[in-house]
Amino acid sequence: MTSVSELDLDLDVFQGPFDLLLAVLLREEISLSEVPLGEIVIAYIDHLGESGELDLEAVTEFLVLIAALCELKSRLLLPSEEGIEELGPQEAADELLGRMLEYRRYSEAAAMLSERLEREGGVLYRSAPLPSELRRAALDAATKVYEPERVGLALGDLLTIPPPPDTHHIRTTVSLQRRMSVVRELLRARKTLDFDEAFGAEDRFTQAVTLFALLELYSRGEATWTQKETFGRIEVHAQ
Amino acid sequence: MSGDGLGQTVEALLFLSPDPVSAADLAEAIEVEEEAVAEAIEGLERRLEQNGRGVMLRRVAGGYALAAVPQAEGAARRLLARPRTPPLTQAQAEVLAIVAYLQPVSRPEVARIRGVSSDSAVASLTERGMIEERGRTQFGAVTYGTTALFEKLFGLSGLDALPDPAQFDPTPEDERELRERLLKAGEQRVE
Amino acid sequence: MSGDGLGQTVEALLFLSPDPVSAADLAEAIEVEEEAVAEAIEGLERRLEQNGRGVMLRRVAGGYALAAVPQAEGAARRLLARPRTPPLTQAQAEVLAIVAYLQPVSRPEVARIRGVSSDSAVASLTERGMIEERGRTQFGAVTYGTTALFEKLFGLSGLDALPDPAQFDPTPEDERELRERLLKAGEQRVE
Repeated sequence: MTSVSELDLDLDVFQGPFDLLLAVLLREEISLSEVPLGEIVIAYIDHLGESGELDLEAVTEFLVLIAALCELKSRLLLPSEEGIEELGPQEAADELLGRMLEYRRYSEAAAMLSERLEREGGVLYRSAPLPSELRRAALDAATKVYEPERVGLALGDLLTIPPPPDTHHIRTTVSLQRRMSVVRELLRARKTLDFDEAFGAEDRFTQAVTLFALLELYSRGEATWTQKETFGRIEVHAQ
Repeated sequence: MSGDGLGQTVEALLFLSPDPVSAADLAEAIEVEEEAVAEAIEGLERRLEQNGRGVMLRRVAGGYALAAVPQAEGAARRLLARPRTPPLTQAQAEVLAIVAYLQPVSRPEVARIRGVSSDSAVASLTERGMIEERGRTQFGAVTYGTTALFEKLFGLSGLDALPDPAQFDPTPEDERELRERLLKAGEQRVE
Repeated sequence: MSGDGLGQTVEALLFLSPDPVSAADLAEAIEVEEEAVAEAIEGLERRLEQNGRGVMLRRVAGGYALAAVPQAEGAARRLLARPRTPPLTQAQAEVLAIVAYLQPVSRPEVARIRGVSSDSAVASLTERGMIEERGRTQFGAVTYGTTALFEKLFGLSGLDALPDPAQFDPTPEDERELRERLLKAGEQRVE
């Protein structure tokens, strides 16, 4: 379980479940300004690590709650010009509730959109250049509307090597880029390869990263693969 | 131009145009009144349905467009090697919902509602052509709105065809339950 | 598949395809015999004529295609014979830059350089007539180049009038070939 109600806290000012902390805060038995929110986040991340599973809904609930606490706390610490507006427990609860309801509305709308895209995915429109006589007429009517610098700047963006992602907190032993290069190299030599034959001798982690490299190559349109049955041979094809 | 001839011309224009065309633009191009176009469109829609045709009329993105009938999808994907639009990730779907209903809306506002930073979902939705920059708030944050492609991909005749978001809100009972859950632990502590 | 259903699918495929399609390719995509397709095509041709439709069947080298009826030509010119020039999105500008500077360039290469599949940007630039198919690589991937319309819309007297890439180059001291450098940069662009 990764539910927030399962999260036990051991802070200087409070020991007990997160749910209870919320209620205690709402009843103003502890001042929010004394609660180290960062420690709660770290405790929750540890809690996630221990449970070994990720219930996205529960995690999101936690995030919404902690975000609301952050905002309330920042309001306490940074008084507005008119002075601090004291939130009573009832008002604070309402505010928290309002947040949760607002989030829930859009997460339901998100499900509706996903379902709709899936349904509409079967509707295909024509995508074709205009017939040649219309194209000729369009060419005659054309005048300069774009600045050539626009493509020049875009080229400059593409030539810029992006900074490597910040991964100092992860000890990487196998690099995704390097695995992509290895697969590319092999596919250049022969158009098709057998995953087990090519990578079966590698350790599990390398195999996993190689599989991830394949996904990346697929999303770039460079390679596809086929697997006829579960646990069957995986054949990788250059595109 | 006779009623039939008008329907024919409308169909030809919708066939040629890569984007949905509004009744006003059709009327201007054909040089007839908009009401006549509206009538011709209804006639066209009816005929396409009745005659078991391979194309159908769709009202999307503020205009009209022809689309292939869904039963041809499998064969069409084999012939044209066109992949299906990949599904939305959970994060993308949430951001898209917020942008669709609240546009123009800024990234910080999206993050406030979702409770997480949404930069990468915003970037992929932009790349996928579903949302685009609209302007800036008075504090300089970029605002976003949905595109015509969004309406086309989701089969919406316009933004007003989106369902009322209030229908996603919990029932008053559910709301009460949530509220009680928030205060419950505190009550226990009092005992 | 019933005779009628087959006619419907054939029509849908001809409607979707930007190029003429042979009976053999249709048969393979629909997974039926070629004779059945030939028969369905004849039926389709007859129905299109009889029902006063806006499209007609054309037999051209390479197979069959649908085309708009000639009587719609005047209206089609008024609606479509002017370039569509909405502002370019970043994705479109990048695809255009790659195609302009490297042409001919294949779709997988474009995706490799940008680090994401760029199908929708390629499709809209093709629809707008700024890029077009040029041929195929030895592995069968379609290659693209820019069109005369592209040069006119950017006010270029020719491709050699494109801005010098060195002007926009973040590392002008790098002397490797442009294509090679773009591909290298693209490989670092893991999403």
